[in-house]
Amino acid sequence: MFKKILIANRGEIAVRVMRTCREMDIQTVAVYSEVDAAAAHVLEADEAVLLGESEPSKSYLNIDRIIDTAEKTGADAIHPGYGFLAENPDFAENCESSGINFIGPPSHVIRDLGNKTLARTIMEKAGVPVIPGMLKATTDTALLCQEAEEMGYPVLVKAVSGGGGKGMRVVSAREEMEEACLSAMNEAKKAFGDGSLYLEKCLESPRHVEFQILADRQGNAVHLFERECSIQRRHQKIIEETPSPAMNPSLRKAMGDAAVSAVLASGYVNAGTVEFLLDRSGRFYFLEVNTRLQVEHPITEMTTGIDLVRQQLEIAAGTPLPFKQQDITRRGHAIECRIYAEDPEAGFFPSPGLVLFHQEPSGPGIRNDCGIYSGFEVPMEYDPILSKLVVTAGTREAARMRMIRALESYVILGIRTTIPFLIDVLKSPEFAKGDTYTDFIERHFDNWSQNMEASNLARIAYIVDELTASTKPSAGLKERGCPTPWETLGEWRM
Amino acid sequence: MFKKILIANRGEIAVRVMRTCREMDIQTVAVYSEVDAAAAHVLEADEAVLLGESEPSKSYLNIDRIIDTAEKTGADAIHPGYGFLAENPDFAENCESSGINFIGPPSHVIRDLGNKTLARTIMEKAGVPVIPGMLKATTDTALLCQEAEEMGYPVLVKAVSGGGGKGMRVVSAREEMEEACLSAMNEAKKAFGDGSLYLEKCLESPRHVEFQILADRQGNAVHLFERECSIQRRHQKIIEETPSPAMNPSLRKAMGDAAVSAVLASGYVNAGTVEFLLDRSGRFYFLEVNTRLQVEHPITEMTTGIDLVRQQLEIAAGTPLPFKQQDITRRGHAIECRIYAEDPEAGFFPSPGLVLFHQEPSGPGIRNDCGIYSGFEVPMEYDPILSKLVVTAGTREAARMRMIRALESYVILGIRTTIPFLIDVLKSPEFAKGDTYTDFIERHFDNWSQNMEASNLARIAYIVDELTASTKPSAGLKERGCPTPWETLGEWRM
Amino acid sequence: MKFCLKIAQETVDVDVSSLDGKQDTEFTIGEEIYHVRYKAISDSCLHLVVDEKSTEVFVVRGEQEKHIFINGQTFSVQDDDQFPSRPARRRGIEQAPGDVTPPMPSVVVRIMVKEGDLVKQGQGLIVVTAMKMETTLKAPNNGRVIKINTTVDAKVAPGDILVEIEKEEKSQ
Amino acid sequence: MKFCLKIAQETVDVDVSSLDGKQDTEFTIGEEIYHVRYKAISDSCLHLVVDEKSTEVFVVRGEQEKHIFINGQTFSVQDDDQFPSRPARRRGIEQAPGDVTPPMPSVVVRIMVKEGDLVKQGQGLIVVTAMKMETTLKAPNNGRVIKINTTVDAKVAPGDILVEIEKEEKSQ
Repeated sequence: MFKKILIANRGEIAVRVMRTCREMDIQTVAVYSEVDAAAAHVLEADEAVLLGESEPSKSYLNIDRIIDTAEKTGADAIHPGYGFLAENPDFAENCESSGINFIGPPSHVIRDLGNKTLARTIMEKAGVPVIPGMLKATTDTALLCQEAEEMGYPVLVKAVSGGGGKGMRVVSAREEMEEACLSAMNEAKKAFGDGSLYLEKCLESPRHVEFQILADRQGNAVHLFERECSIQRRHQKIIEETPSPAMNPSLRKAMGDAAVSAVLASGYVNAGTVEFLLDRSGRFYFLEVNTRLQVEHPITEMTTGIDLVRQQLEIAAGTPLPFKQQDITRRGHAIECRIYAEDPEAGFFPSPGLVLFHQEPSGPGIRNDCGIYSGFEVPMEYDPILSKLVVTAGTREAARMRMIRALESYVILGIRTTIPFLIDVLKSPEFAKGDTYTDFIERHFDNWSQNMEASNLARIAYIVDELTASTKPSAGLKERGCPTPWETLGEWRM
Repeated sequence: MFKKILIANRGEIAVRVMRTCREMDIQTVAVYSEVDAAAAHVLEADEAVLLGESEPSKSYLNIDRIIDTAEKTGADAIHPGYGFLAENPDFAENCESSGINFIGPPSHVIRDLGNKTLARTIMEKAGVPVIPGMLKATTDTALLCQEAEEMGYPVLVKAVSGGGGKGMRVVSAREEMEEACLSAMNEAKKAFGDGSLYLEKCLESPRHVEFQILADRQGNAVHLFERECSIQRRHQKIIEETPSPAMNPSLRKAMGDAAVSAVLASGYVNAGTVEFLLDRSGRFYFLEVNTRLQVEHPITEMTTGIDLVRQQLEIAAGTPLPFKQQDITRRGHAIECRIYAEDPEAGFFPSPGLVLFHQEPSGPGIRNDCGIYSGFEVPMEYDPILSKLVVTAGTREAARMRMIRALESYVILGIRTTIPFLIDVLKSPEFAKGDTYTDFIERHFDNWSQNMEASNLARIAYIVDELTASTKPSAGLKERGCPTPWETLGEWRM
Repeated sequence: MKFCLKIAQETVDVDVSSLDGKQDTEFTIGEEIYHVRYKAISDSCLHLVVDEKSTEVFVVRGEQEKHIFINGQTFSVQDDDQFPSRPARRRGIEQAPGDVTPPMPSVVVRIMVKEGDLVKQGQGLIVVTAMKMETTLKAPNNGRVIKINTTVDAKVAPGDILVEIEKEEKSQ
Repeated sequence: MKFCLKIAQETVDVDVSSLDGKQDTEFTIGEEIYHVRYKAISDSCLHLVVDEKSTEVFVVRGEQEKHIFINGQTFSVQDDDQFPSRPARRRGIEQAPGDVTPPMPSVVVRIMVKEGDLVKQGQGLIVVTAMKMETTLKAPNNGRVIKINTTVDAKVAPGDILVEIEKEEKSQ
């Protein structure tokens, strides 16, 4: 096994990877940007090395600097987390040629699967159902319009090297098509350096269902069941759960088999996720393979009892998988809520800034993978994810109630977060029934604002805070017999 | 289901029960003593009622006052937690006659099983192996000495209404017998109002292995596998785990069957624990039945996925068990460490007082059932348990490493705790091997003191704390350009 | 004692009186009367018993308001006696008409106008980015750009006036 | 700068010098030299990098010492410059010979002697209880009880002198 691992990431995912490393007696190296000198992952690591300025390209995306740091600190492997360089084939290739173990699939697999149309071709050959659409990308707008015409609207315009909703447009009518192509091309070119687009048939309010897979270097591959991630905003998942409320044993078997076929067909090694769309008639379609640890991996860990990061390290070190498909069981239900630094009342604007107070929920069946603390300044340079709150319980309903309790006791003050919004989603009858489709948020929570029922209680709290100010620890060791607030405040508040 | 439950307890167990209540949409009533006005369980509840003075007899043991409070607040059930009135048959009977649901077994079962010699008789009749010993208690010292002679030393002198090691003595030679009986009698009389003693054969360094059971009102009973609790100090458990390192499938089957027989023989209803001693040859002996939720119940919850408090409430409300024995599965390994307010370097003296700082460990597979917070004054009137740190992982070794990591990141400052001691126990080769017997602590950790390797680091930390004092949030909003500590401290520190 | 507290633009009078000179109090808010007992648990945590219902709330002081947490909801509460009005720095709701300020701490990506330009209401002026999300700041009204106070790559915060626009009668 | 710090009765000199006038420092403790960089994370939390090994430590100030947490271990560190010696209130290790003080905050359960009694070293004098555990306080030496400063049910704390015993030559 590795002796020392560099984690080429920040925040909650870097912390989470380090925890498993520590449990395996592996030393950890954190890397960080200037603005992250006091970030949680720096505090958690055994060593921490400054990469450079806060801009991602000068720090967390700086391949040379990261490989150089791994060599200087004597790290024998690099874990990329998710985001940043996790799905960058050049980074993986650089690791390979530097003799550093990249904890993820081989670079050529990342490259193949990162090309959306090539990935579609691989899957089609392996017999995995794909969404009707083009198998070759193009920058020719006229060709795209013609294909759309044949396919029939609505269509999905997608960037061949896309991700995170960037370079993606839903087009429901002919007259919007040309402009949508141009703007998607622009966005994709800027984000990924490649403006090529392709089309897919647009399904009507499908579910997003994905399968976690593990594949070792010996050619064994298994899936660890599905996750449903239909609750999304602008193609960003915000709530994930397992099992999917839409699943039955035969559909699970068919989709699981397809996921394993997808993995074997692409020569995949390490942990990955095969994403599908599931339509209302129970047909499913390959969407893409995420060639990394997924943000929502904890719900699979909590229901299967398998530490996915440990499996990633074991596979990267050459160990064969310790279980076969039939050995993997699942128990109970798990839900994850992503806690973002966003203001849900103001169009989910980012809300970076100083965390004045932070208190995590605790209790049976609760896990919080967290990258912040009281006094941490959430930087504006990176993703707005603060933490991932995960619960598990015996049934979906028990897990839902547990998540509500956990969210209601998760205190973050100073910046805006999505917590109050998430509570209302969890409490909604549609979520309770499991009616979760990718258009859930726009359909049910389009113009959400916080319930103001407790505002009088907030006013009372404000005043009680005034009345008790002198008695608090921060007021210092006061003399006994000091006047009550009724005496001191009373004079000027008539 | 109940609408409102009064929890007749305090601290972590009261908080833990309330959490399940909230997840079941049941209102909670906390009761508290004067010293506990700001205790964690008071903050967690929907309502809180002062019982009286801090002395247990005037508050948490005050049966009339508690029943009166349940009636006044409209609670339709009482959960007793563990300790205090949990195994008091008079309290259960009072609830029954007041029409309040006591969440636990019927009072007559508590009474029968609380009488150790009657319990032994019931078990013997049901074919459950009991430790060779007397079936009738007595206060006749001469008779006890004569029985000991026949049984052969060492013998165990036990109070018929004992518990928690009180009124219990190990006697290894004839000349100590009389005095041991007299002092045990005194202690038992004082603690339980009954000085009657009986003898049991004393096994040589056995393991303590217990089975969690659930029995419903319809006559169904199941076990939820074993817990090993051999790591004890003065007959108080400090570390528990499941599975037991000593267990194999046939032994587990035999002991599980015996536990269920014990339950059925006594007319048991609700959750309970059947305790056994397991000798080195694999023979097991009935010890006693704990007629309540056990302190260490979380390790069973984490490995079986079953919420025991929820099951307690369902059973008390008349719901039949939702599973049969063959439906109950277990996965992975779980360990619990009890965090006590005790000074392990000073003979485990209690260490009540102000918690200056408290930060819980977090991450995958960690649960902390906790009754304290930063700024809480741990009262001297009650049990020294502060929290129960529980971990689960795929294997015993992974769980052990996870527990070490969790303990190493559990910050409690201001009072002494057992954390550094627990770390050393977890790290010991004997614990790692699973060589866990009831004499583990006295054999391997008799005169423990904290490793001082990090003391220079502590000195560095002291000084850095001085150097940074002016830059901290508590120093207030300072003007920019203030002198560095090198300038301000330097003058008088030459 | 009287307080005058604002939450989400709604200012309400609150009257407080102690029933025992200590922690047993009565709050009058509009038509509602609340019986409240309280206890400070720590610097940031209060225990309130309002009409016998027990609640743990968290309160911290921000720049111009207190941030209050109650069962997963957060409230920003302002008291003009305590926090005298300053140039609004939040969400741009209260800035002078014609002033353009970012809704969040961010970095300027593009400036799409120059001083002297005539702009139409809703026209994009400046693109800022934070946390990988770009937002276009738009003209609040028709008018002429009289001043641009920022540059590309500058770090800006709510309340910073990035562009000043003078309403011009003739452009309407 | 020099500090003189005591942990568990062992006092050691520490010399600190800044290498850059800021957070890059060298600590000399006995024969050992440590290169240390540091950063205050919060009121109670420090990040130390000691010889390139990163550690998060927690420090809070007690009455006469600082309590320091490092990887699950806690240390009480005293600096006589900062905390001038006061009557010892901890563990009774340093009280005057002949004075009997409880090892922990506790309640007096029984008083087994009266003023004027002659006692032998190790003889039980007072039983106190805390957290359901009884402890017998014993005579530190042979002598005569000259004063009893407590009563049954009294709350007592370390440093409170419960019984004073005068050494008597004749009783030795």
